[in-house]
Amino acid sequence: MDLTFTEEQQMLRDTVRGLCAAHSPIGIVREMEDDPIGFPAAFWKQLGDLGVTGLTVPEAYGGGGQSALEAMIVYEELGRALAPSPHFVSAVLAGGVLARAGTEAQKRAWLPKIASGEAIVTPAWLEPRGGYGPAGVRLAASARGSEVRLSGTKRHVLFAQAATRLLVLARTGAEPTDVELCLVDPAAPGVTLTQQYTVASDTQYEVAFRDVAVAADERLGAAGGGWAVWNDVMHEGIVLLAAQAMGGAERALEITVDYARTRQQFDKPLGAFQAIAHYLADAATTVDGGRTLVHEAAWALATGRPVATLAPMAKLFACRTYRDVTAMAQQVHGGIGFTTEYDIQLFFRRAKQLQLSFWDDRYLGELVAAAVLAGRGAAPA
Amino acid sequence: MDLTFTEEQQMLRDTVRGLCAAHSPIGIVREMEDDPIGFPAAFWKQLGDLGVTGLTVPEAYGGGGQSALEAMIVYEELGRALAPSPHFVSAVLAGGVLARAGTEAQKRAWLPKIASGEAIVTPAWLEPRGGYGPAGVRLAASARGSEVRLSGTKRHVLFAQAATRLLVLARTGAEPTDVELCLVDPAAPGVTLTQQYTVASDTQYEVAFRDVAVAADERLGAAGGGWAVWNDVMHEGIVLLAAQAMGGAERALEITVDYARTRQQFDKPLGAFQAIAHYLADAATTVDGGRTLVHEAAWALATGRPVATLAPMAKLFACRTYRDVTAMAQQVHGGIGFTTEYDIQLFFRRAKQLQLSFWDDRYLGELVAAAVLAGRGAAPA
Amino acid sequence: MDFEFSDAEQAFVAKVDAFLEANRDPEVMDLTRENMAQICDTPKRRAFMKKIGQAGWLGMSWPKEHGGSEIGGLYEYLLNERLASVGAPQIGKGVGIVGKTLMRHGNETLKREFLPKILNNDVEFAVGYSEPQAGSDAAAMALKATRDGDGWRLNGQKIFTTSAHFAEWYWVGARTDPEAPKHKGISLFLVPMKAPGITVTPMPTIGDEITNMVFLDDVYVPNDYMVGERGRGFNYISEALDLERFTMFTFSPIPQRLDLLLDYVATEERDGAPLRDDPVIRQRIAELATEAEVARVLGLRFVAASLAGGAAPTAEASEYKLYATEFSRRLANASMDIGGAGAQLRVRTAGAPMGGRAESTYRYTVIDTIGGGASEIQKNIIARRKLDLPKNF
Amino acid sequence: MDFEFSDAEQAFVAKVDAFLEANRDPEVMDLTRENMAQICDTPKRRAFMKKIGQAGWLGMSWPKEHGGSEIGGLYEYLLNERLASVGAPQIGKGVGIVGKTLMRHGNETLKREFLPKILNNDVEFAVGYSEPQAGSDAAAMALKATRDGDGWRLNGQKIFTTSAHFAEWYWVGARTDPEAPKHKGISLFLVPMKAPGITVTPMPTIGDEITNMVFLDDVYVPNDYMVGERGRGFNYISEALDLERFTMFTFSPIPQRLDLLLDYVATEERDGAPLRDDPVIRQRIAELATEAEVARVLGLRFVAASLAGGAAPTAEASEYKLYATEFSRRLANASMDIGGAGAQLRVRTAGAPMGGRAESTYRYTVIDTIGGGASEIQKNIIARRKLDLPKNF
Repeated sequence: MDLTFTEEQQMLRDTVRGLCAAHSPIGIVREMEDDPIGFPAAFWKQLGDLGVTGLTVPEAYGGGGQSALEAMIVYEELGRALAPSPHFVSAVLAGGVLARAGTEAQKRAWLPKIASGEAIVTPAWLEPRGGYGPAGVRLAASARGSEVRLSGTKRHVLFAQAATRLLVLARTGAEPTDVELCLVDPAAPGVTLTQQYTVASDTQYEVAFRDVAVAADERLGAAGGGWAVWNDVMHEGIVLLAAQAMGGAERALEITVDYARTRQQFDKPLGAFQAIAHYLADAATTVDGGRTLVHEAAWALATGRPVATLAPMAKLFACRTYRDVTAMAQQVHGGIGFTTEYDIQLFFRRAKQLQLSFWDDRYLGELVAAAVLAGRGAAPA
Repeated sequence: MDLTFTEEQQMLRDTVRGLCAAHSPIGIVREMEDDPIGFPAAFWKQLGDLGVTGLTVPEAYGGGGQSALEAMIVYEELGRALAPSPHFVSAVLAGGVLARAGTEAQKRAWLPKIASGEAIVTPAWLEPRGGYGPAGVRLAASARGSEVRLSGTKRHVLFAQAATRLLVLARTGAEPTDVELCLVDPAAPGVTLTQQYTVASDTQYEVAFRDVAVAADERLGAAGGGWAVWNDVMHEGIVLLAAQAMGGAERALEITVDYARTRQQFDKPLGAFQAIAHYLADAATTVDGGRTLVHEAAWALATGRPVATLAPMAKLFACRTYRDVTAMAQQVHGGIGFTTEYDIQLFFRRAKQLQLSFWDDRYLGELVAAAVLAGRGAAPA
Repeated sequence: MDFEFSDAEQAFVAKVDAFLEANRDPEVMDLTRENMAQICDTPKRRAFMKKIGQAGWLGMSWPKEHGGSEIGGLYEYLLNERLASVGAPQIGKGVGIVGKTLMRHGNETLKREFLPKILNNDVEFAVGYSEPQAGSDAAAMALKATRDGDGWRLNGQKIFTTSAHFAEWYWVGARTDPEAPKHKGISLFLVPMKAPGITVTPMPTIGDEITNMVFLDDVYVPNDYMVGERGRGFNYISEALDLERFTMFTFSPIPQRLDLLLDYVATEERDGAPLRDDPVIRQRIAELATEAEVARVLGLRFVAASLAGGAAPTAEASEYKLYATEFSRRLANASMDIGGAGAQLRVRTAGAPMGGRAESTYRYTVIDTIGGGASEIQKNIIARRKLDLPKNF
Repeated sequence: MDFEFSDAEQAFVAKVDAFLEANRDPEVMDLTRENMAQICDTPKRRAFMKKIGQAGWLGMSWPKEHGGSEIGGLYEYLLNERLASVGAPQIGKGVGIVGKTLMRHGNETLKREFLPKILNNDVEFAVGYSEPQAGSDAAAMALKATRDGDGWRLNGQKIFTTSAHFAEWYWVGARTDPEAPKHKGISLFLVPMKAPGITVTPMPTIGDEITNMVFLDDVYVPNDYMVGERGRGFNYISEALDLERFTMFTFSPIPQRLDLLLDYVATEERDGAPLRDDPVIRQRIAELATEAEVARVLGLRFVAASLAGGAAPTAEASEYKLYATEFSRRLANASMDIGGAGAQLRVRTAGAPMGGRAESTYRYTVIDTIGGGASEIQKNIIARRKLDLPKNF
């Protein structure tokens, strides 16, 4: 048993932390709020140049071929810094789908560009009145010869304005898993982008598709296999989001502990009030527990172990902890934390969003329950 | 608006408190634990003699004809004292069923005896692997001419050994509400009692019925109407159990506050530690809130207002509060509270049982949700 | 025992409701402004409040000699709950702490100048107690007032003065006696917001609305504009808090937000299945509805105790404030969870569940458990005043 | 990074499991005794522990010169977790605090007398630190030791001495220097439980098992039976706690109880519907399983920190103890809720869900968050040692 990181992994952490400090300091994070592009170009370029963007893309396609452990370190740091970038949607999700389901030609066409950051591909997944599961995908893909035509509406499409391609999840039939994946140019005829404003002030779009043509070579993977691919990629992705949440929670707690050490009330520091000290001690415990759980999930991914239980557990616990720690942090900060001038609110707002995004507690809970009940007693009726 | 009690109500409270102190002090409460009879005879006699047992039984049948507000006061006091008696099962539940569904002859036969405490009638309701709803009633009632024959098993039958009659809920058909109510002598052929031991060390029996004959005049109410009657009576009953829970919670909190004022740790009273003081302040708040909610529910019953929302809310909140307050109380008491010598554990054990008995949080939650969603938006599909 | 208001009180509520119906205006009544809906910061809102005054609803608890109608604080409470329920501005500081303190302790000049204006809603006040180094501990305020001839010079900084950017007068505490014990060196002043030396700097909040820092640089105040006696400011502040508890934390926004959520659950579906049929959501709804009712009756309990007279119902007020505001935050969080991915969308964003108010409420309610005495302060009060426990901090 | 134990460690675990399988006996391995399963209070249990000693598993972390095998505390941790998982008695006080303290600080007489007996499991110890007026604050112990010729006279009372009714020797702290500061006046003694003047009075608990009060009335102890130096008792107690953290709170009962619940949910039905299909239960199960995993990895984190050497991982130990024990109580409460009405039935009552262990666990786990340093103490430690916050009490 060894819960430490290697020297290389520690260096990677230092590099990313340095990049965030240099190119996405908190002032830039604030500037990017509600911005139509939503991430700092220089920061994105640096991530690409230093190989962080392509970290987990296979080496054969210009990536670093690193494991989920390295990616997890990156996400802890991005979470700490609140650094905005399309890395998750593009390199992790779209890159993960392409690496699994793309033809050799598609991989050659897209993976190197995704790895370098030159191309940004973002999933267009969720829909109005839909949930996170396959039934939520209702945008219709109708076959016209080798082409398909897409009609419907997607929401919560991150960085759509800056994207080179949208990775669209579309419905081809009535079976729950009749889901198809395809690439669509956001500038294609029939595609309309409308920015939507969120609690985290990140950059999301509603994307309307009106009879949008998709050529055969823009369709990914076997017909009807889309959901399985997406589900696999999401299981990796949520571990990284869990890492991002724990990075944010850790930093929010640091900020709050610092505040409690210095801020005086009734002639002593806030942290000398037992109620406050106990809030912080509880938070330290769940943050350390959550981080270790996330490390375990990433280690399981990196070593090829099954993650059907650990991955949803990690996001469920990490995002709940992030949300609870930041809610507590607001309380400890008092009135001044309610002003936008203090940084703690940046964490508070992002925490809730992360919990609701890319599978929420309820969806994750179902996954965990299914995993821990599997193989016990009688099969479900 | 007036949240105070009348002078008569205050006198009733004092009377019951005095009765409990005289005839069911904590030493007697302890003696009754796991006892096959389970309540002190002298206490029961006094309750009967002073008219408390028959308090809510109609005056025409020898009762006091008082409202749910008076009954609620009695239950707060019984809860404070942990005083064991078959009043709830006999006067509230069985008496309530008889008053609603009994023939005139049945009412005359039973209500005066129930009111005086001479007869004890206890419901035989829950079954193995069954829930709290009508579907949980599976014990078969098969018609043989004007008789019915009962076969099946009941659990959690309180005070069955001391009972004059069991009020059995039995199934007559396949429809969920094909439920029949009838009176059975626990000494009748085919009835077997086995005592079961519980977290609250109260007195419960498993009752097995093997082809037990029930004559026509022991059947209560219209065929198939049993569940509706039971459901109505339960809605009144749970308000009183909620009062019992709040009485217990209030007393457990008093004991704990006293302990926190006197017990020294690190050279100061426990209550001078902010963490402990805040536990107690939170508890005081939920106890006051819960009590007021219970008062409102009882007032609504007493004034003929609908209680479909308030009654389940009251039990849900009161029992949760009782359980949470006593769990906290154990923590504040520390090691000494873990010994049986201290009284706090008596409350802790009873609180959890009350929460699980006579509709648990889940069942109550469904009732509340149904009530608050009723009439909003579209009707359920 | 009676959990309903009297016929007269219910008739008053009906009258207020009819008035509100007749004066509907989305600019005046704006539920999306959440906690800040109560302030009179626009001409339309001031005009609305003037109408409230014309209806005789300002000064209902004031003595007749000062133009009031002496019908009791309960009516002010009922009025404010109705105003809050539609997101309209509420009666507050003027008829409340300013008016009541002036009537009890103010000199004749101040009474003559301000009381009629208050009843007519011709003046808006800002209140300045909080300072950067005096948050929960108001007695620690440090803003200096030094003698200058027949008046005073005020120097220092206030923080969280919500109404500073539109009010005409500043009701401000300052330390006149630096050598006196903390609680005894403070005096209260009335200062025009336009007085030379006052600078107002906005502090944007995560509740969308702003609050303000107020800097006082050698601001001159004539002695007549000191309220009551020198050095008794902290007593006046505490006394006014006791007098004004009725309006301290309106409950109506809670059932209003709960209704919003219940209606959402009752009508919305996910993947074709109605949310109302979801057992997990039903359990959460049941808890929320139950806790909302507990918050409501804790409020009634406090109102009833206030009506009973006698000592100020401090513990009742703290229990209500603690429970209702903590619940307010739980409700906001649950509304986000039940709203799902869409709940992250803001007010005036297409497709936002509950009109985006799940999101805005999640931010706004942060201040509920902080402002007006943080939850921890309420617990300290309950522990000492109700449970008779020793000082714990 | 590696979350698994090494091949050698896993091989050891397999060997222990085989041993346990070969020695199955419901009297020795009794999960219904919950927290008290660890004690050697019956002849069969003592015989079992003797076999453990014969297998070479007592003293694994001891130096070879004292008969140990020097293979590290991790093996003792692994052994205890396996023992706990089947409800078997665990290695504890003898090889732990008594043996280790004697090796470091005991005189030759004590070492010669006790160390071989410990390795052979020929002696059971009771530990006496707690007193009625010294609960969480062990340094406040008051039991008096006064000089009497070549020895000491002990007078006073101990409380919560779990093993007093079957142990042979009492490892007891007493105040030898009443004038010295609180932490510096305490010395440790070894006293036969049968010594004249010792009276053991059982204290029944709500965990079914008993603990004891021990009264010492003029009990004579020769000076040789003082452990180490006079006045350093509190240091030895603290040091031993640091050395013995590996065995302080075994985790295995938690997954064992979670399995019990999961199997119940997987197989039970209510009104004909499988519990496993109930969305509300599924959500609660998911939370419990997730929190159990968090507790587990907090344990691993603490084990890893202990293995790394250096300063004692105090904060890691406290975080694990806090989280795991609070979770243990939540799990017990949830098991009652999920068990429904039947869950109120006790062990050995027909029809009790989970064999009645939902009920027994609900009572037993009360002590988890109290014994071995209450949750509040753990939070104080985390606040000060990890977060560097000022003293908060």
